[in-house]
Amino acid sequence: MMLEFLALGALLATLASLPRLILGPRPADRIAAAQLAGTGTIATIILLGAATGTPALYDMALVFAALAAVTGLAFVALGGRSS
Amino acid sequence: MSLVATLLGTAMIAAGVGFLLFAALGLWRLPDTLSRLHALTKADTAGLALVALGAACLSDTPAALLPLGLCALLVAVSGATIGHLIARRLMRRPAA
Amino acid sequence: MSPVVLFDAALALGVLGCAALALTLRDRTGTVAAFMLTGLLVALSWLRLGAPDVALAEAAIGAGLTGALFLRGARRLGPLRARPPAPAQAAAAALGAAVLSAALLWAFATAPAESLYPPRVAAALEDSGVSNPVTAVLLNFRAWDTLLEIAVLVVALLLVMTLSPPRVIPDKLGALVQPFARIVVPVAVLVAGHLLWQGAEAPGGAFQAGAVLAGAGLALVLGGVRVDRRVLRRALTALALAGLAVFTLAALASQAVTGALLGYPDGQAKAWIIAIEGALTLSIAATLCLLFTGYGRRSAR
Amino acid sequence: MVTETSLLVTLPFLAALAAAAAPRAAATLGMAATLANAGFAALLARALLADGARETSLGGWEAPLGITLRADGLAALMIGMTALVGSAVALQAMGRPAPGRPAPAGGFWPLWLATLGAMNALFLSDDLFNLYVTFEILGLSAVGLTALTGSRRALRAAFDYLSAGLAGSLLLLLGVALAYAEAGRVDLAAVPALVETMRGRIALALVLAGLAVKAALFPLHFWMPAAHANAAPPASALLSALVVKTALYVALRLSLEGGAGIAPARAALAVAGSGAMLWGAWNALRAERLKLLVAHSTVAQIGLIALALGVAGNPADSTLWQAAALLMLSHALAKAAMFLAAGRIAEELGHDRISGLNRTELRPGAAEFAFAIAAVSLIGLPPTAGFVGKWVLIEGLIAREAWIWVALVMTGTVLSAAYLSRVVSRCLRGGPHVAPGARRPAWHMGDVAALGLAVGALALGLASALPFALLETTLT
Amino acid sequence: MTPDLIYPAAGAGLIGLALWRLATCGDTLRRIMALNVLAVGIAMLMLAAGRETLMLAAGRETSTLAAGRDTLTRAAGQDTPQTAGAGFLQAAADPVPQAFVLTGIVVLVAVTAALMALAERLGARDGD
Repeated sequence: MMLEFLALGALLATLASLPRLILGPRPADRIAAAQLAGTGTIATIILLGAATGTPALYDMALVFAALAAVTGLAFVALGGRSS
Repeated sequence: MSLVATLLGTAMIAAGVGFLLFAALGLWRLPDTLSRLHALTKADTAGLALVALGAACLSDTPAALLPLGLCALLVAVSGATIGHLIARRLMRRPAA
Repeated sequence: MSPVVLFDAALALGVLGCAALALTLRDRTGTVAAFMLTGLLVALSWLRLGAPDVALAEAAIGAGLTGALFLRGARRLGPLRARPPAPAQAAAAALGAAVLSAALLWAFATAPAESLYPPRVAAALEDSGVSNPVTAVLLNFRAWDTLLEIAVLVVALLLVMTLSPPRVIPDKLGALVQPFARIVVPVAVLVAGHLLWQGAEAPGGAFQAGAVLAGAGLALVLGGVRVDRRVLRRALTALALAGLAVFTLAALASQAVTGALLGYPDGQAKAWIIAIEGALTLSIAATLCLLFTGYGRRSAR
Repeated sequence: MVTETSLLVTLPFLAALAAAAAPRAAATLGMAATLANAGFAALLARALLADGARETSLGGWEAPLGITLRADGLAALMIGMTALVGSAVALQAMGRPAPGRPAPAGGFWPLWLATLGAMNALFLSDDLFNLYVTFEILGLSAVGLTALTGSRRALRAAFDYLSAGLAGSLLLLLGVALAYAEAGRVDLAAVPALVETMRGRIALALVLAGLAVKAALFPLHFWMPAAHANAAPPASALLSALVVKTALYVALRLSLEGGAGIAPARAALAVAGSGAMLWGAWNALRAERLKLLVAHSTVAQIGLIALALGVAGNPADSTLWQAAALLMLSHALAKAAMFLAAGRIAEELGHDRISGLNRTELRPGAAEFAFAIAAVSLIGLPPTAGFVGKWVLIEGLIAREAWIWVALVMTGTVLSAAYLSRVVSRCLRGGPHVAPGARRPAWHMGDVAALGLAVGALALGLASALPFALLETTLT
Repeated sequence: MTPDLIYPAAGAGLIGLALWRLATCGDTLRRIMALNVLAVGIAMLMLAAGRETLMLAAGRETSTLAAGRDTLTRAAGQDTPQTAGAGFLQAAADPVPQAFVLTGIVVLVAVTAALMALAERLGARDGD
């Protein structure tokens, strides 16, 4: 039962990055918020895997991690006004 | 599965989720961008590593260690690098 | 209220909130960030709805690649140019949309939903050659849909070739990008291979593997590898077109052998499916990369 | 053994890939593939006339799990129409340099072959989700054809076309999702089950709304005139004559499957059709540019066909729907001829303003002649195929004393005569109206294609027994 | 809100949101994003309907559930799903709508790439 609450906590941590995404005066803040949300999603998947005892979700968390890396790179290279 | 492993795993996961929540709070409340980046990279490295380690403890098959370990390593590396790239970009063009 | 229901409610509200943000924020980077977050949260809800294969594809294509396309477009199209609509029109549109979505919710919630497919899929799973039912449906039972879907990708590539919008040059990212790419790209290629291979038994398959491979390609392009050399682009285009050619020729060959278009000879179904999926993975990765980098000769800021 | 149905759906895609891979040989490859496809279409029609309709389930999996390709009279007629019009337009495209900049691998031929493959797959498909995917291929390749010229107006029209097409496809997908939730299956055999319940009818209404957007039927047609008028002549001929027909074909197929239960949808189609006829005619009367006039006449003719579909009533007891099928066929031939001729006229005169058509130092050439014959078929004067279609339609309506619809069809005919005569009257110059030294424009491949199609519309009127015989083998 | 009404409500909400935005905004990028949100909403409605089927089947414990086993557990080589937290566990959804949504996602990215190419060519025309 404890793991379900922790999974809920991880999801809330992901959603907690939204205020900075809305307010963030500069694109850099919004990119940071997006990066934190990505990490929060990966943590949620790991917790779903732990709660249901299905290790296949751990492979999925690895795929999400690879995609979050690429997405982060895309944001830094293309976000905001061009240099 | 021994009770100790379960307790240890759950405690680590709780600590990891705590890190994530604190990072989100830091991201929201800290005054300027650079300090917010500081909070962000903590969640990427410590928070997720703890969650992955706890999950590894809870799972009874050792096969789950590889993806979790690789995932924690990848997120730590990408978190640190992207934090650096954001800061570098901020330094060169304060507005963007 | 058990934590699972709380989790679902928080996830659903998160998806709606992020989608609303993506559609209303005035800052371009903010809208694309919110759109990507919507994609990630929707991938989580696919997991909760028991669809892991779709969750992978949504994260890789829906959040990752579409987000990168929007980032490139936001840079080219510049700041938001939209005059706010008249309040009366906005209110009318909001009312109409609310009524329509309520009607849709009623229609879908009260629908009997006794699908004919699960028993048939379960019965036919044994001689479909794979044990993951989604891959069986995609590559065997309804392989014709998948073939036409690859044709959609190829036609989109032809359209981008014909239009060849001006290329967007990513910002210079400094010295740390090379070592980072040297870690991310091999891991992504490894993960893509793993996804492709386990697609027959567990969540994965050609589309997810191709999308992750395209992600690796994107990391190289954003890391500063120049793609506009003619030879590389011509090779990637040939690879992109090869996927549909292999699938169509395999379909015709299977008809020559068994008399039914896309009817794999029984006993060898798994071999045919793995071969087709391998070709599709490479061709989808090449197509998605080319759709992002484009063909423009004139580079533009 | 590879059958012609599977070749019809796979050969065009393989040819498109080959044309994209070898841009220099694209024209010869494209022409060869188009002619081969026409050959297979003829083979299919002959096989159907010999031993009736046949259904092949793909991969050996029976419906509803697998997808079945249904080759019956209606599908064969549509595939034959696509092959005929496609060959003529390909002939015309061979004659002039490929429109638009010589793109590295893109260009007219791969997009046309992808359109051909998508249309063959669509006409043979027997599954709603499969139709959604084929509509996507068709939408993308048609937008490619529209944007070929690269002019600013064409790009703007192509963008509006693609976003309208995507919105229509998503409506169709929503209908498929509701059909799945309601009947638990998505192949066309589910339509009779869907018609009974309220949710099923909502699902079909969503599907028909998506089709209406894709067919540019009256209230949802705003994206179409700009797209068809600003495309290159061969592209606009394909768009107007063939691509908008696919959605009407699927609506006809749904009406055949739905039978009596889908009457409200048919009534809506009829009302929208009559509105389209009047609106299209009104805009055509006011159009300044020749291509815009022909595009608006497409809106009107689509309205006529939708009206014929709507008033056809339950297919079980009346064969009036065959009139709608024949009207589709005759409109395809006539409209393709008209757009090719309009393109040739614009080339000869250097502009396509209707007011400037009767230049005194230029005698009317073959293009004006083809335009006139196509106009005759569109208006529906004997002995063209348009006349036969309208005759069967009005005969059926009179038998049912549906006087309002008869009056509407008549006003549609009169209006089409009005706006087409604006052009034809200016084309028939000669004798005193032309300066003594006026030259006659030289022959061109485009004229051959336009004349061929216009004469085809005429010949089809005389030999209209063949299409009706083919339509008899349709599975209802 | 009963649990199996949450996701259809989210799907319908997404569709309403997208239609409202399509009706009130003219900016090209925002319209393309709204069309993407619309497609995600439709996919959510379809998958939620797909999951309901297995829920009903689970209630009746027919052979469907036994045959369409939870791919997640079987993939990990375990035969019986762990009983650690039964809360999050659910039977695998009906595979055919999963295939539809997968095909829909790939088709959507192709059309979005085409729309972006057209918008950029138009945008480029203004810029240059």
